[in-house]
Amino acid sequence: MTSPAEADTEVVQARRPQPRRGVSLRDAGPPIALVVVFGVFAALSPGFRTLSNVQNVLDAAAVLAVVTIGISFVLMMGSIDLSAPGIMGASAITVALLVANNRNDNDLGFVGIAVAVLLAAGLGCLSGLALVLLKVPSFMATLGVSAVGLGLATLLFAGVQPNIADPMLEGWAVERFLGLAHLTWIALGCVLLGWLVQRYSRLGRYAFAIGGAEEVLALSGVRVAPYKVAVFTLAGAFYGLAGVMVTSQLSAGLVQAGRGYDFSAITAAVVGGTLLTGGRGGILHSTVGVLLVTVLTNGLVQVGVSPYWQGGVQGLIVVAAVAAAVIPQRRRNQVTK
Amino acid sequence: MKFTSRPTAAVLGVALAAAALTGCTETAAGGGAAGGDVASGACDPADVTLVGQVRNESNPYEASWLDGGDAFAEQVGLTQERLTYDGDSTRQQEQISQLLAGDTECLVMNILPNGDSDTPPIVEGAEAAGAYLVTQWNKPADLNVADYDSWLSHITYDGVESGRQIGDALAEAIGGSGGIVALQGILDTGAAKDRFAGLEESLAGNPDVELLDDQTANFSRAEALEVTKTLLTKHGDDIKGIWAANDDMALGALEALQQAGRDDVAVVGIDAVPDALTAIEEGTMTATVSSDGPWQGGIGLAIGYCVATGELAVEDIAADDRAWFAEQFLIQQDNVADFVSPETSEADFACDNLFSRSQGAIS
Amino acid sequence: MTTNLQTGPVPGGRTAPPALEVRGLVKHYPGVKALDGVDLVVHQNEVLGLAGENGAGKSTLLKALVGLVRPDAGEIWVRGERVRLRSVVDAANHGLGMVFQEQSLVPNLTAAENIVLGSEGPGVRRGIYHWRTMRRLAQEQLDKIGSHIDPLARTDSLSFADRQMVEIAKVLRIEERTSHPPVIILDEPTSVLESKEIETLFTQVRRLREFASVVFVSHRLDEVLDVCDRVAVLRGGRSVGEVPAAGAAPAELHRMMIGSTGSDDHYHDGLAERSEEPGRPRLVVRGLSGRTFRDVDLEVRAGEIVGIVGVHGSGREDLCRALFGAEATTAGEVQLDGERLDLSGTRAACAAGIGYVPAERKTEGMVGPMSVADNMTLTKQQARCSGPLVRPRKQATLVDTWIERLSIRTPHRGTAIQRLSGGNQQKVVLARWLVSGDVRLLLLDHPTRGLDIGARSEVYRLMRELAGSGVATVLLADSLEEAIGMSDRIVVMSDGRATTEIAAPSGGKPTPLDLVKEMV
Amino acid sequence: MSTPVLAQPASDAPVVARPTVGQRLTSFMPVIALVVLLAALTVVDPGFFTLSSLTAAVRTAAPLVVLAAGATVVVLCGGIDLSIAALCSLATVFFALWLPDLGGLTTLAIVAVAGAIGALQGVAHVLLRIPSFIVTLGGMSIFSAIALVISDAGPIPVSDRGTTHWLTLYVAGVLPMAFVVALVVVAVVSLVLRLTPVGSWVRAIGYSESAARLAGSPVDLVKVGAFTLSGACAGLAAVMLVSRNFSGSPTMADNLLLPAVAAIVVGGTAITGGHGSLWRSLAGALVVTLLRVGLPIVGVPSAYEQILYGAIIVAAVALTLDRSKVLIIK
Repeated sequence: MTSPAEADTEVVQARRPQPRRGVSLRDAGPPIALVVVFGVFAALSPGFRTLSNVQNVLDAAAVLAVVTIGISFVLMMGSIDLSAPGIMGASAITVALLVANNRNDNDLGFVGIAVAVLLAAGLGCLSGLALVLLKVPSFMATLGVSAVGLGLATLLFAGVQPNIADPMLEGWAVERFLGLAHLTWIALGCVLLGWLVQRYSRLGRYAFAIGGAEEVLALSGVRVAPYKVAVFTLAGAFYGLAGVMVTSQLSAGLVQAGRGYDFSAITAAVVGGTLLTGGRGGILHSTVGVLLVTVLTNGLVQVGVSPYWQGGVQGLIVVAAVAAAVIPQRRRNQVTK
Repeated sequence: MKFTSRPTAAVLGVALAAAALTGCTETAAGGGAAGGDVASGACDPADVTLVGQVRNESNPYEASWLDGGDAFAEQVGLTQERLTYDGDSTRQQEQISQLLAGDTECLVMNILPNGDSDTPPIVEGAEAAGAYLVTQWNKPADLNVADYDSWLSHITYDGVESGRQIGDALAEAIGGSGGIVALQGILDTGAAKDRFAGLEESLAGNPDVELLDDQTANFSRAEALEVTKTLLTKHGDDIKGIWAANDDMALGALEALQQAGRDDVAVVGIDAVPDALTAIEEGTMTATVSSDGPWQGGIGLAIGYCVATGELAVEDIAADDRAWFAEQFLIQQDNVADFVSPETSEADFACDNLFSRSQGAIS
Repeated sequence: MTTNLQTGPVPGGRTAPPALEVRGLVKHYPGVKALDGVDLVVHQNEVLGLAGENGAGKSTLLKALVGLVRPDAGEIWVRGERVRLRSVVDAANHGLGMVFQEQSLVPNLTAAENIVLGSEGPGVRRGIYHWRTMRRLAQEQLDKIGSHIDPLARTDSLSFADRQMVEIAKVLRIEERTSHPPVIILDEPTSVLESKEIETLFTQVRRLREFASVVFVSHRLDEVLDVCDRVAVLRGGRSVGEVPAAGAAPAELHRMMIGSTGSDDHYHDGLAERSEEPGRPRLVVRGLSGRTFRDVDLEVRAGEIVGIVGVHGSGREDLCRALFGAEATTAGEVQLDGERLDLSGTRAACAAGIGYVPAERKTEGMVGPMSVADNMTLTKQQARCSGPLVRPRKQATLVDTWIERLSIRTPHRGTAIQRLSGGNQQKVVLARWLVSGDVRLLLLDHPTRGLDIGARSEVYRLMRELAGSGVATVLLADSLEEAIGMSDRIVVMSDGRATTEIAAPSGGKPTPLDLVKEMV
Repeated sequence: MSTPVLAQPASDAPVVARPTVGQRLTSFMPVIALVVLLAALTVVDPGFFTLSSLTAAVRTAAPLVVLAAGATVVVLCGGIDLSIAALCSLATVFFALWLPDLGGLTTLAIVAVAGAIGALQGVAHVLLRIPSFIVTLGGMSIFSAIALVISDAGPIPVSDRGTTHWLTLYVAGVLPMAFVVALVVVAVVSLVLRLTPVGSWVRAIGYSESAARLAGSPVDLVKVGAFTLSGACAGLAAVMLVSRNFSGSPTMADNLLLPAVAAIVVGGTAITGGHGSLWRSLAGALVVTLLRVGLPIVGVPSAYEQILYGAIIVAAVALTLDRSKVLIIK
């Protein structure tokens, strides 16, 4: 729109909304909040602003980041996923029993990890199938699958804690590269992978489109169901990897490896700007959300907020963060669910 | 939509009519709510139903508790019904009230209440139904076992004592002075509070040990890992020791230390779970306090079984044995070998030997 | 790919099989025959107009042609070959594609993705996107129709008309799917376009004819006659005849559609019956400003219909919503019958006797799954209640009365409103404001959008009747002709301001050209 | 912008005034699911189908029914209330703290205060336009924190049992009073929804909020009302829990959240809003209760119990969901 000739047509077209491709205020909100929260804690607590604490925050964010990447794809479709605790538990126990451990003579190493992730993907696939075949809303389908996963995990657990002795898996949590634990690099790899999937794969784009206008895809001749199942399967695989990562951190397979990750991952994704109604947000948004939540948790401990209050303060800040992002865009006849 | 209209009227009508016609009663009619005086039973040993209830089977300590219950049941030729409520108080109450709605005449329950507040309704329910009840760990201080007939005994470990013991062991391990941090259990449990009180006693006796910080990690290994990581960054090298209210959290803290590359921090816990014993053997952990899961799982059933079959009368149980502290040991590297494989012996559960591990009444 | 086959529409004079032929198509829905043996022939390189009132079976026929509806009997032949269409993909593979009346684009994808959606071809290899190829593919389609939008712009950032262009570009992708010339169905493509955009579209339709066949559906008969070679008319699920477009008059078509003589000049129906002079000022707006409009002054008298015209972005829709309390205002004052109007919300507006008919009927005007009765009485509770309770009998009597008065065709008052035809839905929405008899000002935002001529006439008659009874009306018309025909006075809005006011009494109507001059 | 074309499956289809057999069957599905489950449990353990056992089950179900009933109205409005369980826990703490001072008035005070807290969330939701999921997610953690702080993280025993004694009585010897109260709550709310305009407002908001608003329905008011009711129900459920447990505790009801939501969905209420009823939630709550207590009592081992719970709940929803009312399942 630079040449004078084009400027003429511009007048006739009477204030058409300009196509936007850049970053909108909504997208910029969470990163700004992250910087502000970080700044506030840094000012309040000398312990917070140390390099080792920054490393610590990044390390602590690793597992949540992987779970949140998985859940982001589901949220992008406008579905919801509460299956993380069950799937993570099942994969944690499975991997602990397959790599070198104190319960049996298995020593499958990488294969064990792969099997655990595959099992998790299978469980995720189950959610997807329940959604598209039985037409059960994802809220319930995934809740059911979570229970199934926990049951499987308890079954495999059989009363004795499996402790891992696999040097590679144990090393993930302990060994460092450029100051960050290997797990953190794995999480970063997942962020990159997730972003590539979202941006460059048909699966990712269709997940995004399903959240935008599912019925249109059907009208365009796209069979939506396989993509939905695939998205849940992909999410399951990410939870599975997260379960493996928890096992690596704890050197033991725990049934409760994923406890609480369902709601914290949703919180992180939402704080990052992903809408629960689908079609907006994405992997990078969620990553910012994860960092925001982790910085909050870490910062509150650092400034010495009583453990009783920590949950409450976190809740308040989440509401405030969303409110701050929403209020400027508030419209009279806007629908809020 | 059609679903609403007629049922609305019908249900309302029936409810109101029933209320008006018959009034209200204290207990439900029918069923096995025999109520009252079952001071000592005369059940055929084969008719006794044994129930063990813990939070979940995915916790090694609690799983071993149920296994102990199974061992005892096998000893007397019965099977134990294993119940778990997943750490959910409401669900525990629901299961127990459902259980008590069945045949309660020869029912023996060995229960781990989720928290102090969960004990009274369980006790009242058992009393009303006449089921034999033994509780462990959690009980409000003002609830007196001797006031009830069906509530045979309450067993616990002295949390203050164990908290103090490991506190002292920790102080000793760091040479009597330096900073420590504490990982608290679920704040709403007597065990967590008692153990922390014990730590405070210990601190009073070791004035050079400074409590830098205390945070809750809800008895969870994963949470302890995260909290410890943060505390390590916050306090850095000031931390010489970590006091954890149970072994799971201690193990989580150990992982965090390992990841941070710190091997100069002493860690103590409570419960003597197998992993902690291994850690003590290896020298990475300093101390823990034993609580014998298999024994706990068996002893509760044994007391109930002995009373139900008439081998022991409730009035014959000494007042001190209605609510008592069980024997516990501080485990350190020198004596860890004795505890690595806890086994229950039949003798522990003989009707004349039930209270041999008592360390005295709960004051 | 397109050699110029310009043979012109000479039925009978060709030997090639027709591009599309429908024989005796029947579709039953429980209780009704939507299609009762429809026959239709679309020749190659022909633009066929399809006309018919709402409920004539047009949409069922179109859905059957793209595989969304499976007919119970009858045959569909494509280029001399009988086909069974099971899905949109099936239809597309046979070269049949449709631009849907309600836009079927994914708002949060780029225009390029929407254009190639479902038939990405080389744009996606092994599930991986090649954005550059994608962009090129989309650009090729956009070039075909001469649109200059950025293929990588997010679709929801485009204007409505641009989105329509994206939609057409998307349908043209069918060419890449099939080696044969495609048949492209345009369902009401012009209903939301401005006249300039309509011209562009028509140019494209004529260009399409060079290599494809087009089925063109519109309620605007003049348009149909303008762009089509031949017009087929449906009535009651049957084909009732066809006419060559050249030389045909709208009135003739209209007669075939409704089965009797009618006039395209329907705006003026009943105009003579209005004798009452407009009364005192009812709505007075002074310096009202909001998000998209500034400093608007407006006056509407009792019994007067005031049309507001303006291009997209003129702010007239938001002004209308602001008067109803559904859009925030930043300055200004509004009086209704001399009293200051509370603009804080829709409740206050309803209480003051203002009624609003939104443009998006299906999402904003009605609650689809709820009954006609509930939709009609959603607003005015006192009309169906005594005290806090709903009186089912009172509601039933009231609703039945209005169903009869407005001759709303519904099997029962308890029928879900989404099962009614568009015109009847709109009448229920209008009735909502009338049931209590206290409406003073009606704000009508495109009240005839998507309605057929018969239904439109009824809505017009209703508007006049209401004006006659003293109701003040603000009308955002579907077309300039409608605005001119219906309004007593026309306000032109441009760039958020009310710029001009033109009197339009019966007998002294301005021409569309007069208005266009003021609008841009 | 682009409106769903498929969302009007039968725009030119005709209409059947009477529901078909299939539709009737669908609306009774929750009850059928309940009966089937009960039969299955009885087959596994004949001892389960006794009067006292069923009495215990409905008594157990009472707080869950009340929680689910309140939240159902929020769900019908198209929102969700994740704070009910935490609010209920907080209310048990309030109850235990206030009982010594307020005596017999405590129950009313608790219901009122819980209702007010619910209303506060509703106001935050409608005024700030924050999605209900977020508001109540935040509420959940805030209420938990407050409960922990004011109770000093411990249970507070209730010594005066007279106040809640009436809830432990049995009507006609078999029907627990708590369950009767739950039934009355469901019945009264259902009647209000049915007999007053509120019912059509709620459904209109659930199906299409913007249409409801543009029709001049009091959207904000109804939504705040729904959250108020949801809060008040959480308060009432708290009183029931206290009557059962003789204490208030900051975590007492926390684990009832997912069962309550499950009860609503198993009952066949669309989680997207509009379609559903409180009676359905009642049936759903009974199904969930039977699963929670029935499976372990009839002797299903804990690991299989969870697997069965997951599988059955998905199957139940698959049965009860009326797909003709919900076009796109997310």
